[in-house]
Amino acid sequence: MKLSMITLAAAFAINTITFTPTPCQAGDKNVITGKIIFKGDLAKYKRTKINTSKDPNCKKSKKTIGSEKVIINKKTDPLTLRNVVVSIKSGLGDKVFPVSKEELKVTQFGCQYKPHIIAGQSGQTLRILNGDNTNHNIHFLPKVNDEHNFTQPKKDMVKGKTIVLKAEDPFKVKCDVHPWMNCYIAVFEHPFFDVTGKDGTFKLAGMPDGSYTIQAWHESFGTVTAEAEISGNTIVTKDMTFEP
Amino acid sequence: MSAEVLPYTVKPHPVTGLYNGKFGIWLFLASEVMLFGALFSTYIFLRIGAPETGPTAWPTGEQTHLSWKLGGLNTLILILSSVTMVMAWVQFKMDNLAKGRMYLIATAVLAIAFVAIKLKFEYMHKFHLGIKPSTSVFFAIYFTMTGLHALHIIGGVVVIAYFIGPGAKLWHENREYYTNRIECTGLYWHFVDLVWIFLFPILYLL
Amino acid sequence: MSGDHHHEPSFIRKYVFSVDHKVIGIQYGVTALCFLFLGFCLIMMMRWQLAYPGETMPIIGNLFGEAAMPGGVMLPEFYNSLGAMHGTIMIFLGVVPLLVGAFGNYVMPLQIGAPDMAFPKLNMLSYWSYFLGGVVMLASFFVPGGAANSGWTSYPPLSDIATTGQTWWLFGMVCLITSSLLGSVNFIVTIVQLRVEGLTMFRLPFFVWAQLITSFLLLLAFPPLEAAGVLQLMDRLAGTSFFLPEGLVVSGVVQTQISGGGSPILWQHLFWFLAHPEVYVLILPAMGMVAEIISINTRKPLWGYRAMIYSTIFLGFMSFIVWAHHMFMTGMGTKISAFFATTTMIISIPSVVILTAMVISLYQGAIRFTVPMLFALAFLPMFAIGGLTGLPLGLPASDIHLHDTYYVIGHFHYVVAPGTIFAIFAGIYHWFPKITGRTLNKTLGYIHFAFSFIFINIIFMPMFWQGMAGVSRRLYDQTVYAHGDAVQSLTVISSWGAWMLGLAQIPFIINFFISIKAGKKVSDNPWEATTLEWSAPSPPPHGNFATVPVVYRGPYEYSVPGASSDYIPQHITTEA
Amino acid sequence: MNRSRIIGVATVIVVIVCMMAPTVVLGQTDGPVASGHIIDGDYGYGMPPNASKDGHNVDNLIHILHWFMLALFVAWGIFFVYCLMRFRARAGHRATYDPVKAKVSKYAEIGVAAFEAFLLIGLSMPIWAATKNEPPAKELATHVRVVAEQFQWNFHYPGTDGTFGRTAAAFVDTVDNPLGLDRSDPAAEDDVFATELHLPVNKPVICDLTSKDVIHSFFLPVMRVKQDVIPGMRIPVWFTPVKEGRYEVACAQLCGNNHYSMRAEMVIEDDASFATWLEEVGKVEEFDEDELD
Repeated sequence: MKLSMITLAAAFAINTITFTPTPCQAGDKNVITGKIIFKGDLAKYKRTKINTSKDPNCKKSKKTIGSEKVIINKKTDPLTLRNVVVSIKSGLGDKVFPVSKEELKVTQFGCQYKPHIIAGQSGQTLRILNGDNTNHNIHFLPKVNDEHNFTQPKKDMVKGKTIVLKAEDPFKVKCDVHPWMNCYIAVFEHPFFDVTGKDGTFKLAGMPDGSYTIQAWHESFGTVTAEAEISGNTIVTKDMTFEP
Repeated sequence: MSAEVLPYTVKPHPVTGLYNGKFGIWLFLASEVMLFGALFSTYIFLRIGAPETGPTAWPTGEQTHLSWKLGGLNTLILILSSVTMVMAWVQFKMDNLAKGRMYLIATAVLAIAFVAIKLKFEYMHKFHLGIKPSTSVFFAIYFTMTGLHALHIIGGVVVIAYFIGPGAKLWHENREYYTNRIECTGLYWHFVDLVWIFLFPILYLL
Repeated sequence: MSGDHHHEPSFIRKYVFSVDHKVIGIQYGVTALCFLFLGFCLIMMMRWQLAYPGETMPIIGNLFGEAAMPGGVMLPEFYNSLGAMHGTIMIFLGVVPLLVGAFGNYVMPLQIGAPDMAFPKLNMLSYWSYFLGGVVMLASFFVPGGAANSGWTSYPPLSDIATTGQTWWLFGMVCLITSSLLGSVNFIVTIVQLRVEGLTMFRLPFFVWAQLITSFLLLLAFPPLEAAGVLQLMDRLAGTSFFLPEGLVVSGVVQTQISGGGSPILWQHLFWFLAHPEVYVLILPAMGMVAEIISINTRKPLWGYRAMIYSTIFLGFMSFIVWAHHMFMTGMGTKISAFFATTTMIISIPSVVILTAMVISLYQGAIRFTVPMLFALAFLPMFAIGGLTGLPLGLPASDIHLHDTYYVIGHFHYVVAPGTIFAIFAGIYHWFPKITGRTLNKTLGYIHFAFSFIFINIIFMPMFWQGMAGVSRRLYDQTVYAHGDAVQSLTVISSWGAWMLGLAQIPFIINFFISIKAGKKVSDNPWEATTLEWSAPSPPPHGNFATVPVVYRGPYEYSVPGASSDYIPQHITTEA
Repeated sequence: MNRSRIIGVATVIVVIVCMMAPTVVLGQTDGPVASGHIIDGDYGYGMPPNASKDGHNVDNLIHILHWFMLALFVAWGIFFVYCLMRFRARAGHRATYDPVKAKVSKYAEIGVAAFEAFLLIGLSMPIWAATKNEPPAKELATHVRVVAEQFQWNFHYPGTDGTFGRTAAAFVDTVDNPLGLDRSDPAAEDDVFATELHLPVNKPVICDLTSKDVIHSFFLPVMRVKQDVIPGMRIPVWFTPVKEGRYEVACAQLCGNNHYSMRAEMVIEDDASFATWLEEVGKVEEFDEDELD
């Protein structure tokens, strides 16, 4: 139903707007890449150990876990920031992109969500698994998506639970049994997004020619945007900086 | 099941002195007293529990955005409608359908006027000011109680309209039965009126 | 067919939208029995999770979908829904409609010699309102998030922030409350106005008295719950904060959209103001039925008939001022708790009086152990256990340890399950011949009774030990606690009791359906009873009595010295 | 009428069997508790062990009550069963029309009422008054704020200054600051949070109960303490632990999906261990693994 509405909207766009007569196919060789640089006091953002003594079953999966609010890649130069969602914010117009068939996965392990940041495309499925031998409660705190609030009382309970996501700015998902446990889900209408990892870099690939606003979002530091213009299968480098 | 089979549908019971309908409506009103009683208790409970200052303090005077003039006007309208209701019953008792009906119409018109003032000048005014039931506990209880009361008024209007229109057929079949029904409607109407007489001071004046 | 009221009504008017109290009574009875069975099924499912936490439920486990029981393992949220709905269905859709709607509607007008209820159309409306309420409750299982899961008590703020099922629950409750209110007006007017000549208030069968007091309780106690329901609906739909204080942080999110200023305690006051009288709504008509059956089967007048009536009136009155004994743990001060503890102790006295009267009625009787009599007799010790175990809960100091534990569950189930539901079975066996003209099979009845009696005790007796051990109610898995794990074996026993009790109902169900068509035909008065319903034909025709009876004596004239037979019906002029 | 007799006797046997059933139960299950910790004390079919100074009062009341209930029920039951056997319908036996004149029932009822009055006034009220009216002196007691939330017990200790820092909803952070402590308040500097309730033995404890979201109930089975925790209210409870050990804190009021998981542990220890624990628990350790998920 929803999908056909989108197609309908797309058909409407074809008639009124002059470009892109057919839906874009990924595979174009345009790439926007860059680093997410952190400029600030490193000492202020030390990771701390989380006290999981409330539920000894957490420790059985993983001995110690650290806070994930700010993770700075100390080994990179310049310092970069992990867990930043980079995406195209505007410039794609009304174009429609095929939804990835790939299933997103998040596992609860050691009373932490792995991965901490989940980025996906509208219509993509997310599978939630419980890898701990304890009761977890998954509570979505979204504005657009459904407010799921359910439990997984056992380890490996069947094959987990799947949820179809809708496009929305990053929202928090929380475990109500282990209040420190949280992760974020970012869902986009298009496939041009990435999450920074150990090296603090991102790579958005395959977008059509055009000029775009790209946005970097971090759970503690908010957003930073940059403009990028790309055409003719080139690679554009755009570093972005968070200065808390 | 018609009136002939069941005893005391029209004539009063020799011991209780009530016909079934009247007894029934008194019992119904007793339950209504408990319903509004619970809401009045809620009002008292929340007001006593409210702090002296701060965002959840109980609003008084100007802060309530309620006009005692409009409330007073509505009080007068309802009292008047109670009078016309009694007059209607008296006319039916005196076997005068036309006049009785006229008074019934007057009652309905007054009731509609009450609801119109309530909606147009009071509720709308609040909404324009951005006041909703969720604004504070005071407005929550204001909207809930007056809203529930307004629903009772509307219910009464529907019943009265029925007796002005299709219900009047009964008059030609059994006058006493019809008049009794008007009496029951009247009892209900006075009760609704009485509820407002309590609502008005606690919301508008105190 | 000539005349206005002699034409044959259509099928729909006769059996679906009927205004005949007997048809409505049967409609109530059948619907409520279905709900009773459904409520029991819910608990049988919950008992699996309790006995074998986290294990795959055999056979039916995979029928409920991923949101409720993935892989046949019950989720806590589904468990909570089942719990809340079990309570709601049993009380509001099962037991009360059976006691008042079915037996009250069918038997009471017959017992007072009336042709019908005072307001037949209202009667129909009250059934259909009940039916609608039931449909809404059932439908709520299928909304996102499932049925209401905040307990049948629906304490806010939990119920304010709960899933959509709660809103459906509230709408369902509004329908049920409306139904009860209309019904109670009808009952009171009928009892007061439509008694036949000679049937003074103190010649009424005790059952009618019980119905009268019950109706007053429903009439006056339900509106505050309706008010509370409206307030909770406002909280849920219009964003008000009647039950929400300011500064709430739910799941780490500061609740800035609510104004605050409300009180969670307010709901509890309004709710228990209904729900305590509701307890007496559940027990008084049951006592009424048991008293009838005991008197008939002991062939002896009820002992202390008037004392029982005064006690019932006193109970009804007192039940309005004991509600806060459900709230001792809410931070109540010494003075208020002393008041409610005192009223609670006082209210136990009339119950003791009624129970004593019924037992003494056995003394010097000639007891016939018929099936209804066995159920009625079993009611007595079961109700006694239920009543006695109320004591430690009514005293604030002992309530500290026992509040909200399985002890409470055991206590009120003893009152309602082996108490009231046994009375209902007694009533079904007793009045079945009046309703159908045929009797239920005795042998199957004895089997049904014996197994029900054994297994129902196996379910509820262990709960007192569990409660003593400190196991809280409404726990999805009690083994997470050391004190719960220690008594897990009791839970297993309890669960097996429940499933066996389910099996024990099979003879009854078979009996019920076979006897409707093929039961032994019996006379109009098979139990040789005195009250008026037995003077009407079985089943009574439209309008009930061929000639309007006149009453000459009290309801329980059994074994009158010098009389030729051992009973003198109320409507017989002089003894032959 | 032989049949009635059989049924009568059968009923009696069934009653006895049912009363016995739960006491002849299977052996205790002996699995480890979900937490993996050893919980002290013997738990079984009776009441849990008592580790508080005044808990025995509640126990005594419950015991007295049950003996009283049992006596009443047995006496009543004997009469009941006697009636069933003696007055069963049989040939040549006819019921008596006139009511029994005996006053026994009246005296029994008065007796019951009097005993209930004694239970209420003599036993229950003093215990209740003691648990509600006379808090221990603040300077002699350990003071803890207990903040309940879905689905965790948070324990807030005031630290060495004995004063709790200011808290507000706006400061709440589920990871670092579950109670919304205002870090700028000087009194907050030495405040400590924990999810385990540690208390020194033989010293009165005052717990101030508050809730962040819904109604919970603070239940310490071994202390005979139970109190609803209601949002928007601050309700104090007090008790004196006298037995060292590790015990449980339970939530006794349905508070949502994971109500059953809302369990915490309570450790009663000597002053020195308590002081050490208080030092340790407040420390924040750096996490320096650089794993990638």
